Amino acid sequence: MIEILETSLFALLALGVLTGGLMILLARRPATHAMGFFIALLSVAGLFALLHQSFLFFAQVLVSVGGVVIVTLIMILTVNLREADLPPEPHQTRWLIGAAVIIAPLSLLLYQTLTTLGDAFPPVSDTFGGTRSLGTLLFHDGVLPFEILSVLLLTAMVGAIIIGKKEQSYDRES
Amino acid sequence: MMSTLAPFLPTTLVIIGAFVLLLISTVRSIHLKSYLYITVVFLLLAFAVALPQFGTRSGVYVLPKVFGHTYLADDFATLFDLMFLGGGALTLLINAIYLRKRDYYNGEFFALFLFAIFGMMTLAHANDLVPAFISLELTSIAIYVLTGYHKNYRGSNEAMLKYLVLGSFAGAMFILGTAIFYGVAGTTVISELAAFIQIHGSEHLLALSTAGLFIMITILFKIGAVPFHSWLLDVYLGSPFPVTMFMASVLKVALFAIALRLYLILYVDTGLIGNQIISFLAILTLIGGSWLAISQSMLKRMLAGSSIVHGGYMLIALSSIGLGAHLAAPAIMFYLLSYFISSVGAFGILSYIAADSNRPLTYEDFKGMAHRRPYLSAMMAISMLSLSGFPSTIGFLGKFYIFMSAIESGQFALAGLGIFIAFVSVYYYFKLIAMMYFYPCEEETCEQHPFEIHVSTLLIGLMALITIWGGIGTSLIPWFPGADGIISIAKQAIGSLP
Amino acid sequence: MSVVLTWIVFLPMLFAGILGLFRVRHTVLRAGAMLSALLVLALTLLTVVQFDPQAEGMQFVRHLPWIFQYGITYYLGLDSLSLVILLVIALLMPLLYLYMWDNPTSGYWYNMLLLQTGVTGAVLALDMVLFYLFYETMLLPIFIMIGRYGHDWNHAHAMKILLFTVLGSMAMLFAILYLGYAHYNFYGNWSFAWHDLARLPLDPQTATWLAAGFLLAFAIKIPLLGFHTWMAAAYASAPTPALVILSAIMAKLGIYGLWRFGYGIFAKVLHLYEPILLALSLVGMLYYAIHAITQNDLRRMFAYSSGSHLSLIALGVVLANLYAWSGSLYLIATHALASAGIFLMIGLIHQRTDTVQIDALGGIASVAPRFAFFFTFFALSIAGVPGTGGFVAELLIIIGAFSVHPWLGAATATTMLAAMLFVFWMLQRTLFGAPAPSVATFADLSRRETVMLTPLVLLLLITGIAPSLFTPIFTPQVQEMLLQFIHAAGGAS
Amino acid sequence: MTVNPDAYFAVATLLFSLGILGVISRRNLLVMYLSIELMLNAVNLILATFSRLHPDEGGTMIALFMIGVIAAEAALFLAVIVQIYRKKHTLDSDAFTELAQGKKL
Amino acid sequence: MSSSLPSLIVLLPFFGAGVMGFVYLFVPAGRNLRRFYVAVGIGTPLLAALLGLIVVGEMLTLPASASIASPLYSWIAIGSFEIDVAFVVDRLSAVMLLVVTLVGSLIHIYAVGYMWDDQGFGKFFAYFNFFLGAMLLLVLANNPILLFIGWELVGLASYLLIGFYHHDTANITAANKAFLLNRVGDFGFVSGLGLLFALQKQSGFDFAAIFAGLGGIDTAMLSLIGLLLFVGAMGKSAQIPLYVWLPDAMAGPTPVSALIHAATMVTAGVYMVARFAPLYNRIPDVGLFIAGIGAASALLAALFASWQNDIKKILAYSTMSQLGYMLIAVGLGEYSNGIFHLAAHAFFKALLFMGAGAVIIALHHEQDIFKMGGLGSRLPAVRRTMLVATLAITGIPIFAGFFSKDAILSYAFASGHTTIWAIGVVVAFLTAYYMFRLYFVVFVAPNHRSSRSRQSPSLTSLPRSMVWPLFVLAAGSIFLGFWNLPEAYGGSTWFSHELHLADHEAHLRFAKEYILDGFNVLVALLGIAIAYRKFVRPSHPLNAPIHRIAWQRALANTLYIDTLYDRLIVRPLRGISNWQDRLIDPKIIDGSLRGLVTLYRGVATQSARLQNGNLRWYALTFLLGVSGISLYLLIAIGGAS
Repeated sequence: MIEILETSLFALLALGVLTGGLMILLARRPATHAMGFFIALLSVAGLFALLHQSFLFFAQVLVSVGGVVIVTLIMILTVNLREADLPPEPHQTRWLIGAAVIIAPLSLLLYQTLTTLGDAFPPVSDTFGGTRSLGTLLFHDGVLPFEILSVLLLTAMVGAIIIGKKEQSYDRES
Repeated sequence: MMSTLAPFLPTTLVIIGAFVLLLISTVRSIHLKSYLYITVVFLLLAFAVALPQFGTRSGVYVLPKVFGHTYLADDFATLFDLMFLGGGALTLLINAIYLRKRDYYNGEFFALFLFAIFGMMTLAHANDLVPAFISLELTSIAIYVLTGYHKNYRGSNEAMLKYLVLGSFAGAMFILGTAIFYGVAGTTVISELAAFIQIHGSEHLLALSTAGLFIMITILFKIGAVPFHSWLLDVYLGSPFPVTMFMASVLKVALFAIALRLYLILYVDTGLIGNQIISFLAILTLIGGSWLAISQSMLKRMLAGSSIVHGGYMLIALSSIGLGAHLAAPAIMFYLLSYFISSVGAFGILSYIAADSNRPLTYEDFKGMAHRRPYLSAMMAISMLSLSGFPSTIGFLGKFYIFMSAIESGQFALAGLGIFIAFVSVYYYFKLIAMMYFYPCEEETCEQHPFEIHVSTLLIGLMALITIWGGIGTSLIPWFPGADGIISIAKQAIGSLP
Repeated sequence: MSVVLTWIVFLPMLFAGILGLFRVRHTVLRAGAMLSALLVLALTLLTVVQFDPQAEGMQFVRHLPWIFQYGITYYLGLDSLSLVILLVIALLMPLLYLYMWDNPTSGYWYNMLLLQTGVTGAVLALDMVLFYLFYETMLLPIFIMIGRYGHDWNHAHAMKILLFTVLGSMAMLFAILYLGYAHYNFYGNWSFAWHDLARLPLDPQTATWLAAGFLLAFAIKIPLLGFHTWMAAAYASAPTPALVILSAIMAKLGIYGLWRFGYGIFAKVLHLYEPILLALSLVGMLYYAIHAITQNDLRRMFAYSSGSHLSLIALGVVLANLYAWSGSLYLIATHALASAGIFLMIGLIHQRTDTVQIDALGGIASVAPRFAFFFTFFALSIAGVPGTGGFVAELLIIIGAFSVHPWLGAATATTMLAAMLFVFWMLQRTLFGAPAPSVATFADLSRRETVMLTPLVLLLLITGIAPSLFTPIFTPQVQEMLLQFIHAAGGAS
Repeated sequence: MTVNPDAYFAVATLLFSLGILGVISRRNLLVMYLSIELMLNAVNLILATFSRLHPDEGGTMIALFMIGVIAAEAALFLAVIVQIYRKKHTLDSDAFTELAQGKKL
Repeated sequence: MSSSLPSLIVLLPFFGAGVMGFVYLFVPAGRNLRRFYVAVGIGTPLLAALLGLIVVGEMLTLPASASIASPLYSWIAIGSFEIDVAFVVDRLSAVMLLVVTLVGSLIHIYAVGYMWDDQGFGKFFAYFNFFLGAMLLLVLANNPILLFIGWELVGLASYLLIGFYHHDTANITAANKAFLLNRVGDFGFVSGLGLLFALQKQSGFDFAAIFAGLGGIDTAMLSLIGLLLFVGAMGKSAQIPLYVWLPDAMAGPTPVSALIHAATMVTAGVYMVARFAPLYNRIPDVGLFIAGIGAASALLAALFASWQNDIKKILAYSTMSQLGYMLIAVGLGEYSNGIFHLAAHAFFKALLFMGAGAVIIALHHEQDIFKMGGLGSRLPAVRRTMLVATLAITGIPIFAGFFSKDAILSYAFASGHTTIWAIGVVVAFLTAYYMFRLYFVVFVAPNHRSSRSRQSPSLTSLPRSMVWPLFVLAAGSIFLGFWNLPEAYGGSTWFSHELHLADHEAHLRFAKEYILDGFNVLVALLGIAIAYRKFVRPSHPLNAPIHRIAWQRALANTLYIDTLYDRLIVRPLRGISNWQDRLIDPKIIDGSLRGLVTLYRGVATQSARLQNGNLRWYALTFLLGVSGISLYLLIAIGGAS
């Protein structure tokens, strides 16, 4: 029963992921993109949950869905994209098919590589993926990346501010 | 306590400097010069702290209780630290005039600069793919912003956009590779991975190779190896001079730091990455880069194209590692240094001259330069000679080591191609020399610019001197350190790796 | 004593550095340059005096480590082969400075000083990497001089000579690197010293390929037929002092390289290339001479003439017997003197009339008899008239060729005719006939110019009248080299 | 457990490929950005799957860091897009070719 | 025995040349230096002649096979190529030494008068002395290399002297031609020497050593050597096919022509063959070839001479013709007869040229004989001496030419080479005809110049220095023959005896010889008669003949040989040169290189065009790389596992 539920949930989420992806890939209007993005990220979060990654699920929901998607949405609204400003894409299908052919080896390789690495999920304890265990790990193995990541975020923030700031007063064209 | 923390000191100094700059950048009244010198002081301080550490360690995990095995202090990393710090300071000082003429560079610029260097340093020290990735991202993000720093300049925007899109795109490959490594071995610590591969390597050859190559793809992208080079010309052109120079010289060093570490520890003995694929890429890079460089009229683009070629040379040596070339890795380090010195000279002069004009410089702009600015022309000529690998410059020795490595590893065709490409490069480098020296000055532009005694110009001159000194060596002046010593140092650094 | 070569090589560069540092005035500059040239000449004569022709191997050797990792050394040395060329360089430089005496362009002088260091270094270097360094570096001042101070498409021609020569030397570089590696493979230690590489037991196929690299470099430098299209271009564009260096010295370095390194290192496989080299140099000798006939530019004409003679020298080297080798070595020196003379005088014509086109000239002999005398003298010595050194050399090469095979000898003897094809017609149209408008105010040789040319004339005469004064300096070592070559070549078959 | 890890990998691979396709085949800068985000999320999915597979929380931790990186990149991307749109009023990536064409900038 | 005198003899003229050349070039003009030039320019040859006489006098006291050696220094010594600068006077070179110095001195003296007004007086004497020195070097050399040096220097000197009037390009062209053709000969000569050296087994390369070692070389090779050496002689002695320079060489001042034709240059070939007598004696076939060439040249030249109008050209062709005789002689192995004819010819040919020069000077550089005429009464001295010379060359008895020429012809007959003999007789007839044609037209026939040049030419009076050497030479032309009076005429062929050369022996009975000689004289008289009929008693007024018939025109234009050379050699060479200049170098060599470069740059430009700034393209190329690598992995590793 649970298995069926899990399977169907997985199918649903997988469908969500792909739908979101395809919406981004194929749609033309920014609103659809945002929607697709939202669906995709949320579905990924759901998949995290299915994988017993509870902390990751929350993080995804909070940061990605709650943060990134929202900010993206705000951005779309802020710049108030006009339909006319959207690029014309006359040969989209052709490009799509061409690109699909080109990336086929990569996808194939990726899939082939990944599928050799495990047959079935082993059972895990309930605490797997929880905040406590992850926190312990983070303070044991992840201090350095964490520190660097903090600097990274700071940098990105500073950078985003610098880039996003309105025109400065010094307007020397060069 | 002090001794255990010492390896952190340079890194810490840099990050402190970055914060200091961020803080004071809010103060409007501080002059740009102060930012510049504060940055340089921090860099030099860090340099001074790092310098005595060289030659003291090999494979020491710093504060293992806190950081686990992720942060490694060894001579290898220290040497690269020194190159980043010195290179960063040089880049800034040489561009001092350029920066001075443009008031939109402020504290944040220098803070980002320091962030980038911080990222590079942690990259060099990282013994774990995850911090390595994050450091790389940190450096990249800082440089994305630096690239687009001059927002009112459309080219700058465009450059940043391209770099950002393609850079993140390429960055995904790194983390994908890391993920696969993790999937195979359950760890991302490089030394543990190496140990794992020693034992189980053959079972998961495809996965491991895929992971290794995906990581390499990101590195190759940043180096600008063909076919991952396409961003390079536009980004170099669109970036402000100090940033271009930084990317061409220091960033490349950083990437080879991680590439070498991965290669020497992870790939070489385990045969994860076929040398032939790197060789093949080296061939593509050499040919493609020379094609790009030869067909440019703008100097910055030419230098960008040529920097692709120089990346190709280093790939030659990279592909020779493990094939019996006893100096392949030191050759790369020597080449990095030689390329750094010569390209810093070249970019520095470009930026010095471009400081006044607002146009992208072309070959034509250098017509008759030797009359207007004899000293600068001489320095430029020396840089060009060195870049083309003309003997009696440090560039020749760099190429010499590279070719020797290729020959030692039995890749004769590759060495031959490298030599041929060096021949082709003579054309586009000497074209500039010809422009400078062959034309009499036209009347209206004939006035001689006096040689401005400034830290920028003096450093460019110093670079020129080092270029010559490095090429000629020391046999005429006994007891004076020779360029040969650099190889010994590099060898020692390589030796400090497990 | 072993330092003397170092001084000879680097004294001009040192002077260039010091003079350049103080940005001296023209008068000081030229005095300094002349001083350096005279000092080098004095040192060179000192080495000649100290030189022991009977001794085997190199003399005045200076051998210091340079690049430890690959066993590259700073290795200078001298044997009679290099001594001859060194002597020529040292002799010519003061004369060239005399030629340039009133030229106020300081860049000219610095380039010449550096050029001297370059060519001298290439002659004396015995470590292959060091040799390559000098071989390539000497190109730079030439490049600048042609491009900056030359004329007639000089920019393109500077690029042409640069690219041709660099192409060749790059091929050589590859071979050099491989040789060093092979040395390491065989003996376990690195060395790029010439004599170490010479005793490598390379397998024939590899050696053949490597020899091709060397030969390409030298074929371009000499230039042999087919590799020569840069020659006339560069000669036509080069300013006179650079031109003299090009023809009198740099081209000889191609020969020198072929001789010392081609024959020294690849003795075993060179017989494979012998037919090609023989054909190229033989046909080239005539080809260039015929090409010279219709040239209207004096520089181009004598460029081809130079080519013809260099082919002859190369031929002598390829013939590989005592007479031919002695003749080639002798011709290296005498042709250097003669071509220096002729090119200097062409430069004088250019200074006086602003043209070196033959059809714009004519009748110089009527206005300037001294000039005509010297010009005729040099032209004739290029044609190899007896009494000048060129005759002796050509005779020796011809005899050497006959010692190999009668037909070869007869073919070589056509060199007697080669120069005739154009020299006399040229003389007729430049010196003789009614004076052309351009030479109406042609000034005869001034005292400085006479002083500049007289040593060349005297030397050519002495070398022609009493070659026995000079041959003992080099014959024993040439014989020794020949024995070594035959021994090495014989070891293969 | 009925859902095979391969299924997760398949989803991740597909998502990754969709991301790449988005970058290449579309001219809309916004789509490009979103596609890159999708790629990174695909990698995250892979990491989470591996983590579950081993089972070992190292992968989870990496994915966590990745979320940070994704956020940082997103910030930068958005800033750039805003900036660019403000300047040029277009999101057409093909409109940014001035550097390559060597125009006077 | 050895003596330093021969060296001194050789060096003296060179010294004179050097001194005069230096003074000419470096002492400022304007000062009157002529006396100095005269002193040095005449002094050195006279001194040389004097020393020569002393040496020869000394020589005659020695046995015939002895020689006086005069080594100076070692010229070169490499391997077995040991050449000394050493001179030797033996009987053969003694004759040459005397001829060269004596006749040469006379010509020098003559030249003082001839050149007195010339701007380049000093230069002329410098060249002249140089010429003499070169010839002495050639003659006295003790080894073929030194001989060759002299041989070449003679060519050089002739170049300088023929082109002496260098304002006129035609003169220079003539000088070029002379040197070029000589050089072609020299090419053969040096090839012969090279081959000889390569083949010989003993060391040492002086004549004595060479002749001693000839036995070691097989005959075929010896023949080749002999032929090659003779090619040199063809050039120097103006024989078919290398003769065309000779008539043009008249462009120089007349004393130069005299020197070239009489005493020095052209005789070198004959001398060389005689010098190499031991070699040629081994290869009679080549000797016959030489004789054949000589005969052919003699005939051809005589034919040409009969149709020429230029006084100097007539004499030039006559020289060529006489040289043919000499070569017949040396070719057939009668060396001493050849040398004797050489000596005699030196006297009368020098006389002829100097006489012609006097006429030319007197007529203000007029050379067409048909514009002269009737000069006999105005220039009696010249006329008389010229008559002597003409008779001598025609071979009228008691004159030197009779004995010398008839000796050659009789020998040819006696040795069975009747064809050559017959040609010789025809040539003798033609010689008589054209020489007297010249004599009659210039001196005897009335002044038949057309009305436009009617004005009585004011003849320049000849300086004494130009006249009295004529008499000396005339005396020589008359009496020289008695030195070698054949036995048939009661003599003892003293000259041939003393010469002591390796002659072949062939004797005729006296009666036969009388008949032959008589026949010869008859033939000569016939020639004179025809000339007399045609030019002294002409049926119509004498004018420059206009040749209407093709063969006449052809002969007057010397069979278009010059044109032939031009078409066959000069133009093709220029054509090739042009072709190299326009096609091979720029198109084929540079063109293919440029093609490669263009290709490379083209590819480069195309590939740089991929750098189109388009972000998607960039991503695509990136992805192509990734895909490629993936494919590689799939195939290389994935397929394997």
